[in-house]
Amino acid sequence: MPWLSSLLALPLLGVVVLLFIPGSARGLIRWWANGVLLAGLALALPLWQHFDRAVIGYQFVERVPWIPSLGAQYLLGLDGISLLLVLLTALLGPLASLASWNAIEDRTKEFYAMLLLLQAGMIGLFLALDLLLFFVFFEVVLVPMYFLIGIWGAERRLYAAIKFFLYTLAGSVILLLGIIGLYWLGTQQLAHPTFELPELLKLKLPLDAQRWLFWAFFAGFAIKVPMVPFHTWLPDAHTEAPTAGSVLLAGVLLKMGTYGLIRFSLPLFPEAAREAAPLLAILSIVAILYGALISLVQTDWKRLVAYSSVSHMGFCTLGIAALNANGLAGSVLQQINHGISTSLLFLLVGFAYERRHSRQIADYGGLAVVMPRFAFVFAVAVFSSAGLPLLNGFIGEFVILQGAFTANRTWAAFAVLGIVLGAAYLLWLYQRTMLGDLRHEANRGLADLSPREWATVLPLIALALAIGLYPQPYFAVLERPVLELVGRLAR
Amino acid sequence: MNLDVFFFYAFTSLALGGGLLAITRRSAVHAAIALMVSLLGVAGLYLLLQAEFLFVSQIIVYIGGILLLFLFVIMLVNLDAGKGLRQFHKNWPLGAAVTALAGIALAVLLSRAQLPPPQQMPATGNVELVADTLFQDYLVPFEVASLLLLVAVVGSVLLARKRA
Amino acid sequence: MISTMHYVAVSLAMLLIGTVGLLTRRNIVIILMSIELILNAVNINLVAFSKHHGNAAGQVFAIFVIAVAVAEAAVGLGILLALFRNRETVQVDEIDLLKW
Amino acid sequence: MSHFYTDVDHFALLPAIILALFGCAIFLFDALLEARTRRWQLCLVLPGLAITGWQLWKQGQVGPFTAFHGALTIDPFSLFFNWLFLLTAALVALISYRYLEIENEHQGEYYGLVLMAQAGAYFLATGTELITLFIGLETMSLSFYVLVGFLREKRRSNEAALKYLLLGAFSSGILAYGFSILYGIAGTTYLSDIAVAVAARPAFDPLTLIAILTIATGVLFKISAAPFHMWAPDTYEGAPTAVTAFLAVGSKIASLALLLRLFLGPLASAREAWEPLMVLAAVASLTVGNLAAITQTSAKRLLAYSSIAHAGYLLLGLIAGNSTGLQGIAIYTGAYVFMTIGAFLVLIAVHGDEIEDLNGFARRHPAYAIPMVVFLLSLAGLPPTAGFLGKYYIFLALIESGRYTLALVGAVYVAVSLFYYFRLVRSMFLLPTSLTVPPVPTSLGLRIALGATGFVTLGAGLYPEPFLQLAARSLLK
Repeated sequence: MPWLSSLLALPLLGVVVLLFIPGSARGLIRWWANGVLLAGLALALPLWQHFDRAVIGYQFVERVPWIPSLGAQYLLGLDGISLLLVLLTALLGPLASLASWNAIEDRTKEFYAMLLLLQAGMIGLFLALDLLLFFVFFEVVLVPMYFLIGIWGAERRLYAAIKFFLYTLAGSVILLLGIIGLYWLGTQQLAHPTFELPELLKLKLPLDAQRWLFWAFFAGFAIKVPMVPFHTWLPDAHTEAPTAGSVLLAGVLLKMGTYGLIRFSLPLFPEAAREAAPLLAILSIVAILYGALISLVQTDWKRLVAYSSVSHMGFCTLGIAALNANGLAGSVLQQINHGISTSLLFLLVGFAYERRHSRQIADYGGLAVVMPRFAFVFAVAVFSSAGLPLLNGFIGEFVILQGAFTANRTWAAFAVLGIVLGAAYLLWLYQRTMLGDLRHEANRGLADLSPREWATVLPLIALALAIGLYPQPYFAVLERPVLELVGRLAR
Repeated sequence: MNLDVFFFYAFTSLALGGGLLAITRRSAVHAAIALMVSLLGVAGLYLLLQAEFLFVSQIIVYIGGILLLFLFVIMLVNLDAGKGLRQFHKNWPLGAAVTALAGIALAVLLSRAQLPPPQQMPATGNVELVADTLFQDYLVPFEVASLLLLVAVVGSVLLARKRA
Repeated sequence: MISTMHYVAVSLAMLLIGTVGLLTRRNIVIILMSIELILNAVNINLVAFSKHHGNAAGQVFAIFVIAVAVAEAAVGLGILLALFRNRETVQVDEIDLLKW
Repeated sequence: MSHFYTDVDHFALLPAIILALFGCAIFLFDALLEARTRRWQLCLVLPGLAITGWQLWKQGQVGPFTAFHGALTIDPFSLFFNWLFLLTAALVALISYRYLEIENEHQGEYYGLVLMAQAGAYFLATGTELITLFIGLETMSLSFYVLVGFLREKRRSNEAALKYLLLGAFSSGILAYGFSILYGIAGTTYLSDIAVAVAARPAFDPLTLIAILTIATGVLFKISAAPFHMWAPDTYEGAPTAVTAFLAVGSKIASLALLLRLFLGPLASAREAWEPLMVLAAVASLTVGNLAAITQTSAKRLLAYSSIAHAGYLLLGLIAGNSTGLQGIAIYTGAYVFMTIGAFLVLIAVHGDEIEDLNGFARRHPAYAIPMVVFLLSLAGLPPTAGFLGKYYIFLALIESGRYTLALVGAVYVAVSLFYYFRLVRSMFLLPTSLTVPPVPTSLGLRIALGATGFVTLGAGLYPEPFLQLAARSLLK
C-alpha cells in the first residue's frame, strides 16, 4: 500500500468531497472535516510501530517520475526526523479543527477546506525527498494560511495575512534560486538532472558554491523559523490568526524552517554550515533573549505566546548551530515539544477568547476560581513551555544545552539565561490570568472546559507528560539520522 | 556647381524646411500645406535617385490622397478652432531632449558608418524593374498588403460611421 | 558629388523632425503628420539604398511603406472622427504621449 | 502552377488565406444579422480557426521548409507561435460576445478584425523577410487600433485607440527605419542573407548599431517593455476588456516572435552590442511594471503594469541566450496566454475595472473567484501553476549562464508582484461586498474559456511534462 501517498491524499480527497457538501449543512461539514483529519491521524499512528529504528536512510519510499524533463520526481520517504514531525502534524491537524468547532460561524465550508488543504501541504512537505516537490509544498502551504488569517482572523487580519505571505515568499524565492543553483551544479556533476536529495548529497561542492547556496537556503528557512532579524511577521500573524491558524502556524509551519535547515542546509553544505554555525548561534541566542524580554512586557495574551515562540524557536536553532548529536537531536525533540506546548497555549487562549472576546491580560485574573480545570491545564501548558522537569520542555532544552555546552560554553550560558527569563514571563502570565481574585465581574460566569475542549487538550497533555517522563523512544527514532548527519558534518 | 548637387540641396531644403514648418505651425491647415511642400521635396529626391515610379506614387498617393484626407478631416472637425490653445505639451522639453540625445547618438554613429561597395542598377526601366521585383520576390507582402488595406477600410468606416 | 550617405543624413534629419513633432505637439492631426514625416524618412533611406545596391527591393519596400502610411492615416483619422463626436476638440490633454 | 507560386508556397500561405477568407465572410455576413443574432458569427469564427488549426497541423507533419524564396519559413518556431495565436483568438472570441452585447457594441466586424489580426500575426511568426514582417506587423497593429477603439461611444475607448495608434505608428516608423538600415547593410530584405552580411561586419559596427537601436526601440514598444511602455496602461484601461486581453496576449507574443526572429536571426552575431540594451530594458520593465502596479486602483491598469513586468521576464530569457532560456520563453509565453486571458475574463465577469469592484466577489461567484486565485498565483509565479514553470526556466537559464544578479532581481520582484496580485484576492475574498453590484455577464463562452484557461494553468503546473515536451520541441531547432 502506498502508505505515505494515502496520508497525503486523504485530506485532499476530503476537500474534494467537501466541495460537494452544500455550505448550509454546517454540521455535516464539521463532522466530515474532523472525521477526515482524525482518519489521517489513525492512518499515521501505525507508522510509529512499523518504522524500523535500526535502518539508515529513508523508509516507506515511494517514487514516481513527475517531470522527467527536469528530473523531478514524486519522491516520498521518512526517516526519524520527518517521522516525528509528520506524527505531530497528523495530531495537531484534528486538534486544531476540533478546537474550531464553535468558533467558525462564517463561511464554515471554506474554513474546513482551507484547513484540509493546509494539512495536505504540511504533511507533503515533511514527506518530500525531492527538492522541487519540497519547494512546491513549501509554497502551497502559504495560500490556505493566508486565507485562514485573512478571512477568519482578528481586527488587523488583512495586514497580518499579507505580511505573513510576503515575508515567507521573499525568503522562498531566494530559496528557489538556491535550489536552482544546486540543481545546476548537480546536473553538471551527476550528468543527469535530479532534485533527489540522496543523489544531491553525493555532490562534491566547492566551498565557494556551498557558501552562496547555504545562504540562499538560509534566507528561505530563517524567515520561516523565524530567526531574529526576520521575525517581525510572526507576532502579527499569530495574534491575528484564528485559533486553528495559530495552532498550526506555531505547531507546524515554524518547523518547516528548522526542518529545512536540518534536512537540507546542513547535510548539503556541511562546510559552509560549519562556517556559519557561530553566526547562527548568535542569532539564536539573540532570539532567545529578545523573544523572552519582549514577552515580559506584552499586555496581549496571544501576542505574549507568539513572542515566546520566537524565544523557543531560538533554542531549536541553537541546537542546530551546535552541529553535534545532542544539539541536533535536542533540536528536533524541542520542535516537537514546542509544537505541543505552544499549541496547548494557543488552544487555551482561544478558549478564553471564545468566552470573553478579549485578549488583554488585564481583562482576566483569578480565572482559577471559576475555571479550575482550565487553570490546571493551563498550568501544565505553562510548565511544559517553561521547561519544568518531568515535562517535555525540560528534556528538549536540556539536551540542546548539553549540545551547545559542548560546542561553546558561552552560548550555553546565555541560553540558560533565556530559560530563566522564559520561566519568569510564563509564570507571571499565569499569575496575572489565573491566580488572585476575580477582578472582573464579566469573568464570574465563565464556564469551565467542555468535553470537546477536553478532547482537544488531553492528547497534548498526555504527550507532554509522556515525553517528559520517558523520552528514550523519541531519541531512539532520531538516533540514526542524527548520527548520520553529524558524520557528514564532521567530514 | 554640379546640377545634381544643386537639386539635391534644393529638394533637401524643401523636404526638411517643409517638415520643420509642418510641426511648428499653429494652424493645422498651414501645417498641411507645409507638409505638402516637404513631401514634394522628398518626391524630388526620389527623382534624383532615379526612382521614377516612386516619384509618381509619392505625388499621387501622398499629395493627392493622404494630404487631401488630412485637409478633409481638418475642415470637417474645424480643427483650427483650437488655434488659440497651448500648442505644445507641458513636458515638451523632455520630448525634445530625448530626441536630441537620440539624434546626436545616431548622427555620431552615422558619421562613422561604412556602406558596402555600391552596385550598378540594371539597365531596364525603373517601372519594369519595380514590377519584376514586386511580383517575383515580394509576392507575399503584396498579397498581405491587400489585407492591410481591407482592415484600414473596414476599420475607418466602422469608427467614423454614425451609430445606426 | 552626392553620395548615398548624404541621403541617409537627410533621412535622419527628417526622422528627428518627425520625432520632435510627435513628442511635443498636442494637436493630433499634426502628430499624425509627424508620423508621415517619419515614414518619409524611412523611404528616403530605402530608395537611396536601393540605388546604392543596384536592386529595386528598397523601392518595393518604399511602396509598401506608402501603403502603410495611407492605412494608418485612414484609421487614425477615423478614430479622430469618432473621438470628435464624443468631444468637441482635438487638443487633447489626456492624450499625453509621454505620460507613464 | 506558375514558377512563382508553387504548391509549397500555397501550403505555407494557406492558414493566412483561410483566416482572411473567413474574416471577409464575417464582414459580409454581418449585414444579414440583427443585433441579437450576431453571436451566430461565432459559427464562422470557430470553424475558421479550426480549419486553420488543421492546416497548421498538416504543416507540422512535414519538416521545416521555406516558401516564396525564403520569405516564409515554416518551422517549429512558427508553428509554436501560430498555435498560440490560434488559441488566443479562439479564447478571445469566446469571452467577447456577451461583453459586447452588454456594451451595446456587438458588431460583426469585431470577429473579422480578430481574424485579420491573427492573419497579420501569422506573418510575424512565419515571415523571414523584412517587408513581409513589416506588413504583417502593420496588418495586426491596424486591426488592434480599431479593436481598441471599438466602443465608439465611449471617450475612454476613443482616446485609448488614438494614443495606441499614435505611439504604435511611431514605433512602426522607427522599426521601419531600422529595417531600412538593415537593407542598407545587406542590399536584400531576406533575413538569412542579412544574417550573413551582418556577421561579416566588425563588432560594434556603427550601421549595425543604428539598426539595433532603432529595431530594439520599435519592438520593445510593441511588447510594451520599459522604457517604451507608456502607451500600455492607458490603452489597456480604455480598451474593451476582451480586447485588452487580446492585446496583452496576442499582440505581445506576436511582437515577441518578431523580436526573437530578428535578434536570434540576423542580429544574433551582434549579441554583445544588443545584450546590454536588453538588460537595461528588462530590468527597467521589471522595476517600472512591478512598482507602478502597486499603486494602481484600477484592476485593468494593474494587469497592464504587470504585463510590462512579464515583458521583462521574457527579455531575461532572451538575455540568458542559451537553450534553456529559449525553452523558458516558450513555456513562459504558453503559460502567459492562459493565465492572462483567464485573469481578464474574470474581470469581464466582474463587469468592473476598479479593484473595488471586486470586493466580495468570492461570496457571490466563487466559481470565478477561485480560478482567479489560480491565475494570479500563476501570474506571480508560484507553484503549482504554469507560471511557476516559466519563471523556473528563466531563472535556471540565467543561473546556467552565470547571470546571478539578474536572477536575483527577477526573483525579488516575484515577491513584489505577489503583493499587488493579492490585492485582488484581498478584494475578492477578504473584503465585504460593495453596495452596487453590477450584473455578471456570464455566458457559455465565458464559462468554456474559464474552464480551459483554469485547467491549463493549474494542470500544467501539477503535471507539466507534456507541456515541457511541447515547448522543448518548439523553439529549439
